[in-house]
Amino acid sequence: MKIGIVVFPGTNRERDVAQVTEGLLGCPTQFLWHQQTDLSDSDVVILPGGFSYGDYLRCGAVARFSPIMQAVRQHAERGGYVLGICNGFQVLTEAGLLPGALVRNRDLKFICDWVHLRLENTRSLWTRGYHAGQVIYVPVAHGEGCYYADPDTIQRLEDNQQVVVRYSDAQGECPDAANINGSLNHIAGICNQRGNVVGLMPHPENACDPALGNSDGLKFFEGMVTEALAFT
Amino acid sequence: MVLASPSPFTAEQLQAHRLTPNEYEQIVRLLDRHPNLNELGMFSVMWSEHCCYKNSKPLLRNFPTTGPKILVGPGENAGVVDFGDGLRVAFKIESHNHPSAVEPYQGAATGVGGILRDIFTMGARPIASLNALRFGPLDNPRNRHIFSGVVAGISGYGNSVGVPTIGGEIYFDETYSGNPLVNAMAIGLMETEEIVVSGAQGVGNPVLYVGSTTGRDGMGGASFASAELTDKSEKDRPAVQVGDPFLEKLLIEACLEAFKTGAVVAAQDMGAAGLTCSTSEMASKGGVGIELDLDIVPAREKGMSAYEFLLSESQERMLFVAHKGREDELIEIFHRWGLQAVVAGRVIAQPLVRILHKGSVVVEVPATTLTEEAPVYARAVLTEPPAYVQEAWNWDVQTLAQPSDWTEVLLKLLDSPTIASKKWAYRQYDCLIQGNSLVLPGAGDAAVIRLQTVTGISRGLAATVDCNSRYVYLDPYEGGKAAVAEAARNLSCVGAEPIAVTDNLNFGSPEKPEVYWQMAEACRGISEACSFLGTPVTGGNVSLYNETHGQPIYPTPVIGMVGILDNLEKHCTLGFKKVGDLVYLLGQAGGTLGASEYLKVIHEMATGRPPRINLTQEQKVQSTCRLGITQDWICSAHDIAEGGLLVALAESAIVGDLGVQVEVSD
Amino acid sequence: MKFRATVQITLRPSVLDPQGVAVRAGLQQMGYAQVEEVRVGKYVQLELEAETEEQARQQVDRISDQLLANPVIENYHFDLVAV
Amino acid sequence: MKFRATVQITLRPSVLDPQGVAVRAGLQQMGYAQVEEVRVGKYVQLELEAETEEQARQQVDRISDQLLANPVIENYHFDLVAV
Repeated sequence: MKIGIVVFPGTNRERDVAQVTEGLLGCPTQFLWHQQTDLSDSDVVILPGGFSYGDYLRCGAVARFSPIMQAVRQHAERGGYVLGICNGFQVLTEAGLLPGALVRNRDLKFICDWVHLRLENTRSLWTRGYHAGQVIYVPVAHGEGCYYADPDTIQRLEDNQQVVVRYSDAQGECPDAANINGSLNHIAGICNQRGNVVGLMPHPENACDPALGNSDGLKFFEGMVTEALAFT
Repeated sequence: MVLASPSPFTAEQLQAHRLTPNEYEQIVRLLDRHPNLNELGMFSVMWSEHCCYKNSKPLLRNFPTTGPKILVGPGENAGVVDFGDGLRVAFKIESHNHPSAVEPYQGAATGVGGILRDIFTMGARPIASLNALRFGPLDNPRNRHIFSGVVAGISGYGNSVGVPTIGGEIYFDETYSGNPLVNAMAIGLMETEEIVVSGAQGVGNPVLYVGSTTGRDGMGGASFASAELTDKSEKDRPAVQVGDPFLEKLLIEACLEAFKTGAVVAAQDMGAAGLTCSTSEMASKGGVGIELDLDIVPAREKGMSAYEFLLSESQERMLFVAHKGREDELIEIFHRWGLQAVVAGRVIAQPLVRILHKGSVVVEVPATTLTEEAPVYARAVLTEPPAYVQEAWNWDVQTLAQPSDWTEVLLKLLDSPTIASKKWAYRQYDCLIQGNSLVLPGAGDAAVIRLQTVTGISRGLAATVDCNSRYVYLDPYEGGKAAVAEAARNLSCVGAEPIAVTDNLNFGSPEKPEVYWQMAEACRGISEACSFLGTPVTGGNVSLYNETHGQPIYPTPVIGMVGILDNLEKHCTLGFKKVGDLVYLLGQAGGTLGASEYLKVIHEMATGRPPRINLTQEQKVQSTCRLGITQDWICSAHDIAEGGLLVALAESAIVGDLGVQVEVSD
Repeated sequence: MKFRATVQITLRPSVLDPQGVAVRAGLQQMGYAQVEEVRVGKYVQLELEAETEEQARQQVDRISDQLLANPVIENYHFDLVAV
Repeated sequence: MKFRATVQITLRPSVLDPQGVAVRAGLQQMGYAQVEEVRVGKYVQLELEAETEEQARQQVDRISDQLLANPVIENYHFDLVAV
């Protein structure tokens, strides 16, 4: 399973992801510069965290028009796997590959903190290692992470089980106090109808290395390795 | 011999340029002629305390600056320390106090941007930043506005540029009401074979201007009378620069890529006073000259005068000297990253700074006159402590009423902003990016991040910034020692061996005898403690004239210190871990209530003599603590600081989510 | 011909506008109780070359729709003047 | 009487506008080469009660100067209509 990590000017968490995919899991990983248009060499495309184009105007607003995004759209349409983390999720919604939008956090401040997430859809490549309802403890680091979509879209996401993870408390409940940024329905991550494109605001890649104290996020990436075995 | 011809400048112009009459005379003697207006502007900035340390140089001379692990000491853009196995760490601290009072967000943001450039200009990738902040009391809306703006600025810039903000300290006291302190510290890991120096070399080598375009920003507020600027109305000339973290992130990647080609001879960040400072310092450090043509410098605005070009403080700009013939190779790299890059001049044999504009020479002065020959003021130091100190030392603890309710006292202390949790602030900082953060803000007395060698060896780097300015105010000598001792203690509490210091000396006006006495005594204490504890000073920053309506702030010599953890698993945090664990006090109990937070918060008094530091005892306590951590005897360690033993116990209990029972025998 | 467009981008009424809420709270605190409603958005000023005003309008409209505003959460409206 | 004010807040001309620079680069990448200059600022819409238009104007001016704009680096201008 070959991993391609997209780098826009302003992306700044590409190495954090590579430390997991290649460092911990040994998957061949390469960085894809935003002007590239050929993704044939990557089975999985990851859009990592950062401030693409400085996040000026809107997070991901300018990145969406980079040459590589056309190739990412085609990769997704062919059924290829795409993961958008934080800024990557924002770019995917701006590009229309995922519904809705990420707006400013409810209390107007950047938040870097650890949160509980409840796994909702465990059929995707990324959440296959967890069981539905499982609660994991991973960090968030964003200023515009409040998920918004019109009521019909929200209804469709819930009906098709396209919500992948929700902000919850340690017991897996979803009181308002656990809604860290005001997202509708506590949504922290969603997938497209087909399930091959996933976007989430939290950073599982910063909770993988046991040497740093917490590895709840490692299973998130291990799905790719088991999938690779299924391929060979 | 002073020239017979009259000076072309009025007294107001000199005053606006913060040059005294005899400083002007010294310029005339050095040049053997009157300077023109552009040259006067350059001398005004290069002879400011910020650039030449004219008041503090005599006091800094006795800092210890060498040691087995010190690769680069004071004089370069940042200090560099050897962490073993090829790991070389660059670090430095710098202040942006005055701009942050004018525009808190941009003042703090550009402070972070500036200190990061000092790191990567050495060839190091920035891997962490810390900040030491001081504000007036939070019940005043103006102070709240400055505090929230500064935190948002550090968050906005640091998070976007992708460097984790892993630690720091925040104090609140009336003394900072009109004059907040924003000191930013940055740490980097060398990525180039050779450490990049700033001295220009090789006559004929091209001088490259790289990074952002140049505008008129940062001119309005600086020490320039409006007469010198073109007819731009005041409304259009902002006093503060606006930072662009997105462009800085590109600059980091482009510069590191450029350094690795080996085509760069020297590099320097355009910090305070941009082109003036970089051209003169690079020339004088290399013993050569630099000729630069302003017509080639990419400008953001039309019709800028030479004066404005030379003194503009636009952000995110660097000056390089490249090997002749390899400049295009470098220009290609910067253009690929979407950045400006032009050959704006060349290295010349005569040790001059020669600036061309619109085809004519507008500046031609020997470089060393700007950098080395600035005046140095060795002022007399008071032989007796000033009246306020003597009065404080006579304070008698017996006059103090015993509190009736100790619980009430503890709750009041824990509720005072200087002691209370700083999570409201550090929750806005991304402390996890780059994936190497181990001890996070609030978890330990110092921050710890992982360093990894190419061969897979991992080691810990611990960092902290510390200073109790009330101690320094009431006894500068002991206060200076205490700041160094506390920084070392915080590193030892996470299991790290203290290695080296960078300092940010924030003081009032040196022209006031009591302030100069505070400076001299604090520096004496700092150098004694640094020598004894084996933590040499590798550089730093001096910020003077921190006053409001003539009232100087408390003397605040902030100490930034880094330490080594050979074994990453053997690190320690401050929260209690298990029920039944025993609590030990290392070192003597007791001491004094003089200058304590208890006196300030409960009795609203800032008086008494602060505790005296016994450095031998300090060394023993710290090495015992470090040994205990490596032997796994110790599972949590916390330094006793503001609020004393009572608050330290409470903090360890709160962070550990456990209780503690202690008997105190008389 | 040179034109200057001023584009005003506002959040759709259905989208929570925390900035507007915060500004209104700030104004009330400062004693401006009579301010009832506050909405905060973006303001973009463009200078562009175009043959005719009509062409300029089309350009600005496409730019606003494609980049400047996100139709999921924002509305836009612009004015155009020849310079 | 009810009034609606639209306040446009822009960075001072000689202040670096990183957003404007990034948006212009994005537009050029999308093929809109004829866009020469982009400045991005804030847009605030207020609804307020006031006896007279004159009084409403004074209120909005003071509000803009004290809270909405940062006089150190921003200029503002506003329009007012009765609702």
